[in-house]
Amino acid sequence: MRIGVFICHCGTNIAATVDSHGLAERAAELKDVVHTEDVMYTCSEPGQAGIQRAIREKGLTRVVVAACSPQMHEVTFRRCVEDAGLNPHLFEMANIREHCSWIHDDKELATEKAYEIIKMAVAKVRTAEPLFPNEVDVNKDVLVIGGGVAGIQVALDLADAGLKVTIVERETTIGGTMARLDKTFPTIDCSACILTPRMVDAAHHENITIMAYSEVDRVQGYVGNFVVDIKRKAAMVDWNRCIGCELCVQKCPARGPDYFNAGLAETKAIYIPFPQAVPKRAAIQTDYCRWFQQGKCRVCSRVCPANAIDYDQQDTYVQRKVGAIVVATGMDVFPWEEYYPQYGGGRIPDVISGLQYERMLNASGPTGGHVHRISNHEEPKTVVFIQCVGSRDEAVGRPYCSSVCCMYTAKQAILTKSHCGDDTDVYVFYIDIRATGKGYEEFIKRAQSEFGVNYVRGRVSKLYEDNGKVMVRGMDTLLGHQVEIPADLVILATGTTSAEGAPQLAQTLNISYDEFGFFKESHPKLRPVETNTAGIFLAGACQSPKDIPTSVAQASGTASKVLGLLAKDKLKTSPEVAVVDQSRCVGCWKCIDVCPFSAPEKQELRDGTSRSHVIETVCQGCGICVATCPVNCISLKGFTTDSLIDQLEEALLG
Amino acid sequence: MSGAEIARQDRIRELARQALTEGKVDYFIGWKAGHVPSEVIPAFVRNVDECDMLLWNPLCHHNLTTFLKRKMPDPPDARIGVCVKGCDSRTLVALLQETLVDKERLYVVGVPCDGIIDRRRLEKAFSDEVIDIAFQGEQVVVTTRGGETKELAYEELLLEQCASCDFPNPRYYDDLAGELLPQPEGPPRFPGLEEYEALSAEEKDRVLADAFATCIRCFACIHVCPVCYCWDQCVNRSRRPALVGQKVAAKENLMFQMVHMFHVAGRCPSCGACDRSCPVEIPLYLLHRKMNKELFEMLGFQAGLNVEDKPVFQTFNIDDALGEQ
Amino acid sequence: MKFLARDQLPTLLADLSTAAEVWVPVKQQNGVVQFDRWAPDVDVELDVFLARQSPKENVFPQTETYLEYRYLMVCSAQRPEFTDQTREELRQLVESEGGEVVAEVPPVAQELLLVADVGGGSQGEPGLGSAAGMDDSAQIILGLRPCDARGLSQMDNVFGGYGGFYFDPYYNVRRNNTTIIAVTCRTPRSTCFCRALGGSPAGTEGVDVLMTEIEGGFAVEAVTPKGESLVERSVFEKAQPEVEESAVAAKQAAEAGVNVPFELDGVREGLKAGFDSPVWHDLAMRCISCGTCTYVCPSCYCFNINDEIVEGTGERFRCWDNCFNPMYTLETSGHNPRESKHARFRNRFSHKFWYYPDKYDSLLCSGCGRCIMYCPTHVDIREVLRTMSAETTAEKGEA
Amino acid sequence: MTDSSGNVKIIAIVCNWCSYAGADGAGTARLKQPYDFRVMRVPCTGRVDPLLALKAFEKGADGVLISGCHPGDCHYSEGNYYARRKFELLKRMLPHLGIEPERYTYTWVSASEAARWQQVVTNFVTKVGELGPRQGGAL
Repeated sequence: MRIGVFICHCGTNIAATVDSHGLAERAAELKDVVHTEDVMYTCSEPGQAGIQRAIREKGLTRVVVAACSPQMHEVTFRRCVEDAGLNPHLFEMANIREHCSWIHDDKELATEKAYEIIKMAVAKVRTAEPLFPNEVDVNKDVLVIGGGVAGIQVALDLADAGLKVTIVERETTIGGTMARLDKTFPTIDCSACILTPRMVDAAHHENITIMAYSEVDRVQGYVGNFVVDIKRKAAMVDWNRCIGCELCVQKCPARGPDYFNAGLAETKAIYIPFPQAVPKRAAIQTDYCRWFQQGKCRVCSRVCPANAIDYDQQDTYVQRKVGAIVVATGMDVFPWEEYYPQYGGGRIPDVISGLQYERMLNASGPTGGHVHRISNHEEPKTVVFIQCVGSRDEAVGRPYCSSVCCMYTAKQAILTKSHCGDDTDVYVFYIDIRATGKGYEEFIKRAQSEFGVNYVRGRVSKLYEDNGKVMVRGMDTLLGHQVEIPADLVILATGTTSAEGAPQLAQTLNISYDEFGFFKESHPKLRPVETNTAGIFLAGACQSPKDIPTSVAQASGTASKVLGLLAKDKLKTSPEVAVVDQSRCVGCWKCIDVCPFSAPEKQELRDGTSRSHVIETVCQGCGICVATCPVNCISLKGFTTDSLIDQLEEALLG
Repeated sequence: MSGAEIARQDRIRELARQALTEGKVDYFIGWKAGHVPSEVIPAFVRNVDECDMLLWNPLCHHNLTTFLKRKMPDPPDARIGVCVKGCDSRTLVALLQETLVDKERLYVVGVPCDGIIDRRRLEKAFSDEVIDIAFQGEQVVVTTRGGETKELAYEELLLEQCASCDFPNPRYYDDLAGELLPQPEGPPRFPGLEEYEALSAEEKDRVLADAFATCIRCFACIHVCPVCYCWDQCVNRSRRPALVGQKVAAKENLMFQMVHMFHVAGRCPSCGACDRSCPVEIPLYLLHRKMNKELFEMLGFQAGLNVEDKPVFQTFNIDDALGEQ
Repeated sequence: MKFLARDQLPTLLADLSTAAEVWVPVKQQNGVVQFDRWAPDVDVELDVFLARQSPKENVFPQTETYLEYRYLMVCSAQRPEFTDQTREELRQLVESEGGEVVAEVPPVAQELLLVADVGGGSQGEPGLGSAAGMDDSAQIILGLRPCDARGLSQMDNVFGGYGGFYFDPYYNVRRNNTTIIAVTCRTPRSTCFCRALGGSPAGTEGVDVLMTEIEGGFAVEAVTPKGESLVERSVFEKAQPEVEESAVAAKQAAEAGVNVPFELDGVREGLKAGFDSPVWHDLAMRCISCGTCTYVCPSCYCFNINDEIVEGTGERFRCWDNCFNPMYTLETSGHNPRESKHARFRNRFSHKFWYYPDKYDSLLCSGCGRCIMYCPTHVDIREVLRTMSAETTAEKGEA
Repeated sequence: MTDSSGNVKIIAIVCNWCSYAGADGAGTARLKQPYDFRVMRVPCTGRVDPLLALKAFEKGADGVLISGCHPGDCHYSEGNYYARRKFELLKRMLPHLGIEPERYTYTWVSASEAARWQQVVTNFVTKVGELGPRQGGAL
C-alpha cells in the first residue's frame, strides 16, 4: 500500500492557522504513507496535475487530500485521481478548512487537530476498496411540481426538446402568482399578456400533460427512476365533461372567500379562478357549497349543459414514472396581519397588502381596475406605500430581503398616479431601495421624477384610524423628524414567504429546506438549481424570493440541467451502497424490515437456504440496515464498520 | 407440591403423550430430573413411554425456547413440542414476531407458573452440596449430601423476578397445562435495580469493572439466550469488523455484553436465562432488566407480548417523543 | 509428615508471601469462590469444596501477550528507497528503540519493517517469541484440590514438549516457578468422579505439598523436593503419630465420598467405535454449544492467537479458545468441518479420552465435575462416557 | 471559549447531508468552535449503531456527540427515526454503565443551521470539559 498525502494551503485560508508544510513532514511518518507534499491550491490545475504526477511517479495506490470540505471538492479530486488511473474511491478528503482552520485561532492547536484529522483520513483510506458504479436505465419523462411561470418555462423548454413533461398544479389552474399580477416591472406591460399565451402553449403542447388540482403524495425510487404517486383532488366536477362555460358559476347561490383575488372579493362556491384559467374547469369548494353543507340546492347540476357535476367524486391517485423532478412551487405572500399589530393587524380596512392592491389595479379584478378605498369606495387622494413589511425584519423572523417589493411598489405607485390622476399624493416609506436588475434603477428614478412619487426614507411606526383617515406615523430619517400623513389608502409592500406546505413537500421529496421553508440548492454557486437529492431540481421562487425575469432565467437553467441528466441513456449509480456477506448472513431479515427503499431481498442459495441480498441499483446507501444487522454482515461500501472504528482509534489512541 | 402443580405436571405428560402418539411432533421438550433430585434439566422426549419422566415443579427454570432457535433443532426441520412458562413464552413470541421459528412445525404447551426458586441463593446457604429439594405445600425441604435437612419458606426462595412476576401465564400457546392464574394488575415491575440505580456514576463504574473482570467470555449468556440466534456468526467473535476486542479483560468483556444487550433490545423480556447460566455469576439482570425498564419508560414497550407486534427497533413512530436536545 | 496448627495458617501464608506471590481460594463479594492473591486481610476459604475455576489461569492466563511491535516507516516520503543507508538508519533506530527487526519487506511493499518491542511479557529483553521478557517471579498456590493439581499436570504434557512436540516457553516459565500446595477434599460432591479416572481426593499428581484437614489443623506431606524444602519452615511442627492416623482416616472418608460412575476401561474404545454413532445427536441435544465447560475445566488448554493493531503499533496475544467456538475449526476457505453442534460436542469428549491420551499418554480430565455443575443445561460428562462405553459393547455384541 | 486546552477527547458522529453540511457552514461563516472534538462523517445517523458510540467510549472518548437531520428531514426519509430510538436507549443506559449523562448527546442540526452547530458543539464540549477526562472506566 502506497498512500500519498497532499496538504493544501488554500492560499491563507488554511495556512494562516494551520502549518501545512509542517504537517506534510509529519504525515510522512504515518504507516503506509510514501509521499507527502503541501500545495498552495490543491484544487487548481497545477495542484491536480501534481497529484496525478505523484500517482504516476511514486506509484501511489491511495490518495488523501487535506483541504476543504468533501462537499466542496470530493468530486473534483475523485475525478483527478481517476484520470491518473486510480479508482476514485481510493481517495479520501481530510477537511482541515471548514472543520479546522476556519474555526480556530491558535495555530499550534489547530495544526495538531489538523494532523489528527489527516490521520483519520489516512486510516480510512487504508481500508478503502476500489468501487465501481452500476448502470441503470433512465426514464426520460419529467415531473414539474408547480405550474407558475417557472414551472411553465421549465416544462416548455423540456417539451420543446422532446421530453414528456407532467405538470402537477395544486390549484385548479396553472399560472401561479404571476397570473394574479396586473402589470410587471420595469416595463409596465400586462402580466396576463405575457403569461397566458405561455399557459396556452403548455396546455396545447403535445409533450405536456397538465394535472391541475393535484398534489404529489409520495415519491419513491431514485434518480432516473422515480415513481410518483399523485393525488387528483376531487373537484366534484367531471373535468372530462366540463367545458368551462361558467353557467354554473353564474347560477351558484353560495359564496366563499376568493383566494385568487387575495380575499378582496368573494367567489362562488363553484368557481373558475379567472377567465383565462388553464385548464378552464370548474370546481366546487365544498366548505361553502349548499349541497355539501346543507344537503340541498344542486343548482349547478341542473344548469350544467355538459352534465359534468359529480357530487360523489372522490380523490383519485395516479402513478407516474419519471427520471427527474423539478420543484417549482413558488411562494406565498407574507401573512402580515399576524405579525404587525402596529399596522392594525388587518383590522383597518384601508390598509391592504401589495397583492390585494395588484388585484384592485387589474382590469379583470374584483373592482374592474378601479382604485378605491375599501371603507367607502371613494377614490383615494393620498396613498401611502410602506416597504419591507415581512422582509428584512428580524422582529418578525424574516431577516431576508424579498427582492421584489421595492420594484413592485414603484410600479404600483406609478400605476396609482395613472389610475387616480396626478393630483393624488403618493408616498413610499422605504429603508433602502434595491433596484439591481436591468432597467430597475431607471424605473425607480422615473417613479420619483416623472411621476412625482414622494420617497420617504424611514420606517412607519404606527398606523391608526382617525377621522376617516389612516394616520401614518413614521420617521423621515433623512430630514430627521417625525412625519404624520393622513392617508386614504395604505398599501403594505408585503414580502414573500415560502409556499404553504413547502416543508412537507420537501420531506416527501427528501430534499433540504431552510428555516423559512425555502428549498436548499446543492451549492449556492456550483450547483444552484440542483438539490442534494440526485434527480430533483429547483426552479423559481421556491428556492428563494425571485422576480419574474430571474425565475424564468433560472427555469431555463434548470431545464438545461435536466436535459443534461436525461441526455444519457444510462445513469451511473453510486457504488457506495450496502453489500451482504452472504456467508455470514443468518437470515433474520431485519434489513428488509428497516430499509426505506426495499433494497434488500431474500435470495435463495443453491443449498436451499435463503440469505439477504441488497439490490445495488435500488440501495441509496443510507446504512440503516448496516446498523440493524446483528452479525454486521452488511457493510456499507465506503463507510465500513472497520473504517469507522479505525478512525475512532486514530482520534482517540493516536 | 400443591395440587395445582401436580395437575400441571400430569397435563404436560398427557399432552406430550398425545402429541407424540398422534405424530404431531418428532420430539417434545420439557423438564426432567437431573443426576440428583435437586437438579432439573431439559428433557427431549421422542417416545411415548418416556413421557412419564417429564416434570413440573418450581425448579423448572430452563427457558426451553432456546432449543427452538436456529441451529438447535436436530434434525433442522423437526416438528417440536415445547413447554413454556409465562416468561419463556415472551421469548417465543419475540421469535414469532420475526418469523424466525415456523409456527407450523411447533406445538406449544403453556404452563401457568407460580414462580421458580432461586437455586443459587439456596445453595449459598449450605457449605455442603444440596442434593434434594422437595416441595411440601408452602414449605421447601432441602437435603444436603451430608444428610442435613432444612425447611424453608417457598415464598422466600423465589427468584427476584418471580417474586414480582407480571406474566405468570403464557402469552402464546396451543394447549394449556392447568388453569390460568390471576393476571397481576398495574404497570410492569423491574425489581432489584433500586440499589444499583442509587449509586454514583463512579460507583457504578467500579461495580461493573469488578464484575466484568471476572467474565470468562464463555458465551453461555449468549447461547442460552432464546432471542440471540446468530450462532456461529456472532459479531462478538468477529474480527472483521473488529467491534469487540478479543482480549479477555474488563472493558472488552463489558463491550461483549453490550453487544448482547443492544442486539436483544426490543426482543428480550428479561427471562433471566443469561443471568442464571453465568458460571461466574455476573449480575447480568442489572443490564438487561434495566434496559427493559428504560424501554418501557421510553416508549411504553414490552418485548414479546403479541405475535403481531414489531420489535421496537425494527419500526418507528414519527411522533416518538424522546429526549434529544 | 508435618503438622500445621489451623491458627498458624496466616503465619504460614505471611511467611510464604515474603518470597513469592501466594494465591488462595477467596470468597468474592458475590459469594463465588475464586483464586485470588493472598494478603493479610484476606480469608482463605477452604469450606467450599471447589473454587469456581481451577487455578489454571495462574500458569496459563486467559489472555497473554506474546509481543508488542510497531512499524517503522523506513521508506516513507523522506526515505524513498531501501538502500544501505536506510538499513543503517534502521539499525540505529532499533538500537534506540530497543526492539528487534524481524522482517524486511522490500521491494514489494517497500515501506515497512517490523520491530518487535518485547518478547513474551510486556517489558524486557528483545527476543521474538522467547520468554525472556516474562515476569518470572515465584508463585505459590495453596488450597486447590488434588483434581485441580492433576489437571495442571495433565496440561504439562502439551505445553512441555512431551513426545518431541512443541515446548511453550510462556507456560513453562510460570509452571516452573509455581509451587502447588493442595488440600485433601473434605466433602466431595455427587459430581466428583476422580476415582473413576485413577485419581483420588487425596491424590498427589502435580502436587508439591499435600495438606489434609484434621482436628486442630492440617497434616502436611511434602511430595516433591520443592515441597520438601517448603515444609522445612519452622511454622510446620513435627507430626505426632495421631496426626498421621487422623490424616489416613480423613483421606479414607474422602475416598468413600467419591462415586465411580463408570469404568474407564472401554471409554476410549467406545468413543472410537461410536464416532459416527447417531447417539451423539441425542447426547448433544441439550448442549447449547457455549464454552463454559472448557473454561471451567482444569485441563482444557486450547487457545488461539490474535493481533490487534492501531496505526502501526500492535500486540500479539493468545486467548483461551474452545472447541465449541465456530472459529476453532473454521478454515480460510469458509468451510468448517465441525459445522454442527454434535460434531463439536463429540470432539470435547473424544479429545479428553481418546486423541490426547493417544498423543500425550495422559488423560485430559481429572474428574473435578465442574463441567457438570456449571453447564447451563447440565450436560453430564459421566452420562456421555457411560453411553459411549456402551457403544462398544453394543458393537461387540452385534459382532 | 474558542480554542481550549485539548485535554478531553470528543467524537462527533455526523450525517453527511445535514449536520456535516451544517458544520461546514459554521466553518464558512468562521464561527469559532472549541478545539476538542473530531468529526466523523457517516451517510446517515441511521448508519450509526449505538455500539459504535460505546466503542468510542471503550477506546477512551470522553464524550460522544451524534447529530443528524431533523426528524422528517432525513435524506433517506427514515434513518433518523430508527436512529433516535436507539440513541435514546443508549442515552438512558449510559448513566447506568457509569458514564455521566453529560458525556453523550444526540441532536439534530440541519445544513442551514451553522450557528446552531456552533452552539451545540460549544455547549457539549464545555460540559464535557468541565467533567474532564474519564477516570478508570468499566467501558
